Amino acid sequence: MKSSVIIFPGSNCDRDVAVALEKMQFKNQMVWHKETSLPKSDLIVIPGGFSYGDYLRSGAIAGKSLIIDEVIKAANSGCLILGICNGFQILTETGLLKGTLLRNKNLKFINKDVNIKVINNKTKFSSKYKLNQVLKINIAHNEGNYFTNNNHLEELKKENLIAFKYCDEDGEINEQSNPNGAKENIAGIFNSKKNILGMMPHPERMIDRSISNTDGINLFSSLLS
Amino acid sequence: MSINNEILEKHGLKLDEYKKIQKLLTRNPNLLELGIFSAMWNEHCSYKSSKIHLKNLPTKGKQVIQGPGENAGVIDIGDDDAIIFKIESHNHPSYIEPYQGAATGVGGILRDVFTMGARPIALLNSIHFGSPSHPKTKTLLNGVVSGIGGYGNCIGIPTVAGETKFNDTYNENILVNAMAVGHAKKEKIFYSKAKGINKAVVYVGSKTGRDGIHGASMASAEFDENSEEKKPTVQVGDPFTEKLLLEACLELMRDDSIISIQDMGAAGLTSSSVEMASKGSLGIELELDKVPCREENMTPYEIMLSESQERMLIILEDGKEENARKIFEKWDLDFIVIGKTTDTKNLTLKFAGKVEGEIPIEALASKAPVYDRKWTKKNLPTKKIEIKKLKKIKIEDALIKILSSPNHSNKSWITNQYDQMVMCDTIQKSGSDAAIVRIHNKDKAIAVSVDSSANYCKSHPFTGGKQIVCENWRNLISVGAKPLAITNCLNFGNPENEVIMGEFAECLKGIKEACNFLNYPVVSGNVSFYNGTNKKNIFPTPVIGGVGLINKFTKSLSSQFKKKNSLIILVGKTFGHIGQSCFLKENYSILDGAPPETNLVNERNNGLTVFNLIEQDLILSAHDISSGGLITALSEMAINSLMGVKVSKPKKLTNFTEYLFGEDQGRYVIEVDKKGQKDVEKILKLNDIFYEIIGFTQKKYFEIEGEMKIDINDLFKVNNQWYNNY
Amino acid sequence: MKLISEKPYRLNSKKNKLKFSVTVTLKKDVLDPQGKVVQNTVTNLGIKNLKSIRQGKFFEIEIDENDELQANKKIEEICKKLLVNLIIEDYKINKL
Amino acid sequence: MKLISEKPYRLNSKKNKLKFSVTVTLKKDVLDPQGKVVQNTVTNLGIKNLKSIRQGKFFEIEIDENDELQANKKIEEICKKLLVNLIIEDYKINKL
Ligand SMILES: Nc1ncnc2c1ncn2[C@@H]1O[C@H](COP(=O)(O)OP(=O)(O)O)[C@@H](O)[C@H]1O
Ligand SMILES: [Mg+2]
Repeated sequence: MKSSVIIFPGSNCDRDVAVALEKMQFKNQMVWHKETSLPKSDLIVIPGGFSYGDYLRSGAIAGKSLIIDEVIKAANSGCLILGICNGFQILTETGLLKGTLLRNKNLKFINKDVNIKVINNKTKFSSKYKLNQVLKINIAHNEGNYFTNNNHLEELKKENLIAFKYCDEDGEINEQSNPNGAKENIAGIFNSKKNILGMMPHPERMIDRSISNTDGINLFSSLLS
Repeated sequence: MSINNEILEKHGLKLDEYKKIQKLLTRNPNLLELGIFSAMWNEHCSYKSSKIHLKNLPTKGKQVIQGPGENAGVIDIGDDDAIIFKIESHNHPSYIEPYQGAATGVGGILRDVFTMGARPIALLNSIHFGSPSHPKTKTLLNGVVSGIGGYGNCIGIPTVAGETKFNDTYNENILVNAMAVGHAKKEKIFYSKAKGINKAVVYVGSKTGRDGIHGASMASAEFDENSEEKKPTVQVGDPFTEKLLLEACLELMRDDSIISIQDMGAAGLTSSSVEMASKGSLGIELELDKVPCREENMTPYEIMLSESQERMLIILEDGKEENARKIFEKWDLDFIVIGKTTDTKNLTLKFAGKVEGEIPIEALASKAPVYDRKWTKKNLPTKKIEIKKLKKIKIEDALIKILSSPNHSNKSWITNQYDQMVMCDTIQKSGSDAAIVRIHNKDKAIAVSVDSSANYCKSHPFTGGKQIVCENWRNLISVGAKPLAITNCLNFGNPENEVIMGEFAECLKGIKEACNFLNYPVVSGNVSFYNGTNKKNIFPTPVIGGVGLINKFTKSLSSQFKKKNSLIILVGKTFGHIGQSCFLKENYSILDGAPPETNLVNERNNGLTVFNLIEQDLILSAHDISSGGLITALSEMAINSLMGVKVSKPKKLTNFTEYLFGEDQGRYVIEVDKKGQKDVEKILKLNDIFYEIIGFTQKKYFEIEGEMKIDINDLFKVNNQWYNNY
Repeated sequence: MKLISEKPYRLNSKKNKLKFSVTVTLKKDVLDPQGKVVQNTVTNLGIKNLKSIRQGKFFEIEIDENDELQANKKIEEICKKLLVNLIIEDYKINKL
Repeated sequence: MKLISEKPYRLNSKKNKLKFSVTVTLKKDVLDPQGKVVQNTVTNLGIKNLKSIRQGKFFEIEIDENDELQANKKIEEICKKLLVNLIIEDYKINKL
């Protein structure tokens, strides 16, 4: 399986994602944002970081970069796209995913391990997880407070497009287990064709027991199968 | 324009210093030249008050590749790997504008490390604030923490460790020290020494603005009439640009284009160009009208003294310019040849073709003033505090007082604002004795920690200086690392005051003695004097940043209890020293007595033995005992693991309170599996280590025989509430 | 009479709705990293003749107060105490 | 002669200086976490009668253009293409 990781000047999880992909036996390539064409890929990853310092709005400026047009084309022709953290923010700025990510409700950067629940495991990104499985995954962001209008929220629910929700250790989804104020504890969503996933938590940080746990592995292995 | 007293004063130059300038130049300097002298001769750049004392520090060792004198220190960690690290203060800017001050502090220290060819892999910080009840403290704390996070998170380097302390002494002068640690290949280390004549001097990075120009208000008044707009301004950091600069520099460093490279830190273009030329015994000529400027009509004076961030100076090999330019353009950064090296040994400054200033390099560097300031020695306080004469207090209450105090409360309110995991090599985050960061793609890791003990140092600087090096060393040992070398940030008051100068000299002697004994050399550092206001100086606060090596990171250790029913062993002898202790401070507001003495022989012996036990996989968890004594150390281990412990009363005992809260040095708590007891005791005995088996781990309760029993969750709450309620 | 009674009436009805805007901008010589990046991006988007963009903050504040002067004072206070970092920023208050 | 030569010069110098402000605010139904926190903080500072604070962005844009209409169009374009996220934000352009 071939993957590409897009590097913006301020990306800083690009290496981490590449390590994860290679560990999972993807044939991975790094793609600089000024490129005007993408190598043939089954999966495109937009990694975390601060693409352009997160100035203006996080992800806004990356959303105007040259390579993004290619990503949109690939997405429309069915290529799998994974946006993690800043990557999720960029995907919303390009319109590939609906909604937006506002400042965390406490206005502070948050880095910690949180629990998330698998809401839909019938997608190419999540088939190796069990439904309602509780994962422990690291988050690290300033703007992870997912917001969308009520129509879209209904659509997300009706079409089963919510990928993950923040929860507590026991899978309880409530306000205390919502780290950033995201609407209905949403931590990640799909587009309607389910070939695009945007998520705030960092699965690439959870593939190595010596630094964390291995709860992120199944996301990558789902993609492989 | 003639130079008068007022102008000298605004440049921080004394009259006899001015006379020395006239003599070195054999003429009067013009204003530009005076500004340059003032920047190079001030305390921050010249180390004029500290130099003769710093000279005595041990800086050598088998592990040292580069000691003090370069942008950062370099040590050998085996194979072809080197670690490059340094700590630096940003105290005054952070007090004026906490967010930007702290952020640019982080940015500055990162540049010192990647200038030498290292990819930064960890950030640390030591931050000291005034009393929490002081009206400014909360704003300063918030600003500093988000500034440190704002910069480190954005550039994508994990902030993995640090210390946060509150003490009235910093009410008017907080301390913000930032440390950066980088990894490089041994044969790919870059230095600032210029070589060769007629080599291109290249300016890269951000544009130059009127940021932080010393004495600029005065200077601009001299330059033109409508000067009110040209107020000196605070430096604003741009971590995004720094990230570009980092990547561009590392990319250029892959081949051999660079002769010499130097970041523009304090005194900007001035100190960077002088330093490169001085080290290479060369001259340097700059055409200042080529410097990319952010503002219109910037003068040579402003350009030379600007402290705009995210800039570097590079001397390139012939024929490498085009390739280098391509790299910087790829990263959208300015790349401009602004001058060349010369054989004149002068700093020559041109603007629009005209020479605006010319100063012999050595007048700015090696001939800068050096002072042997008067200092007085402080005697060891003799006052003994008798605990029996104090109001009786229950052990449980005393412990809770300590665990809920600002200084001992859990710091996750702070550390959750730092990305600790980016780069995916953080084996151990902050919260234990030292953070552990893996060398990418290798089995080995480094352990890092920063420490200080201002109260000890105030009470008796020599003992305090010695103690803090040992505490730092102990912190690295506790996680299973072999301590290799340190960097130090010496935060002191006004050196023109004999008592303060004495604190400095004595602290340094203490540091020296400990470093020598432990083979723990100083490879880099920074001095920050004049901390304080209106004759009120801060407590002497040397901050030690240590780096240790863990050959196999799988052997590293945390301070969390691992399993029920294992033995708790106290390594090292307990006398119950409570002078200057946290017990007295938090419970009686007493800050008195002598600090605990550190016996270096025991320190080394105990430490190396614990290290040995860890290497042999005989220890489940370990924690050094410091502020708050044995009981505090035990409760920290319990709280972090949510596992209980039961401690029994020792048989021979004078005073149980002193035993539990005393801050005797050189001690560790270790958790040992019962199966390993024999082996552990054998090794301890073999090495003549004093130890006591004091109890065992258990479920749920933190228990001291006959004194207290408290649910571990309650203890956790006590320890976790302060920041959230502040 | 009418005139006299009308005035206080109007003031009263306004009482619950004094609205101000505050714009906070970086002082002239202070680096504006955001503005810089935005400006480059606009230029890259092909928009010509752009001279400069500087970014600041904007606040809309409603206050329950019938005396405009009094309200203005309060806004000043909020600005100085919280909204504005006087060391690097300037601000302007406007009644809406 | 002097006067005549001075006028075009002045015009010319003005040409390069059309200046606009843009304020960008969150739409009414969008949660404003910043505004909310700021509002709480102000209340905690003891300032009474505050009804609401909403936070937005402010831009000062200078453009090299002598036709105001033309310039305005460009600013519109910049807003739509970059400065504003039309899904959640409204904007207002003012000539300065
Ligand atoms: N306390 C100290 N101990 C050892 N070396 C020091 C100390 N203070 C400064 N140095 C060394 O002096 C040199 C100059 O320091 P400094 O001016 O802080 O560097 P920079 O110009 O990079 O900011 C550095 O090599 C630094 O490591
Ligand atoms: Mg330096």
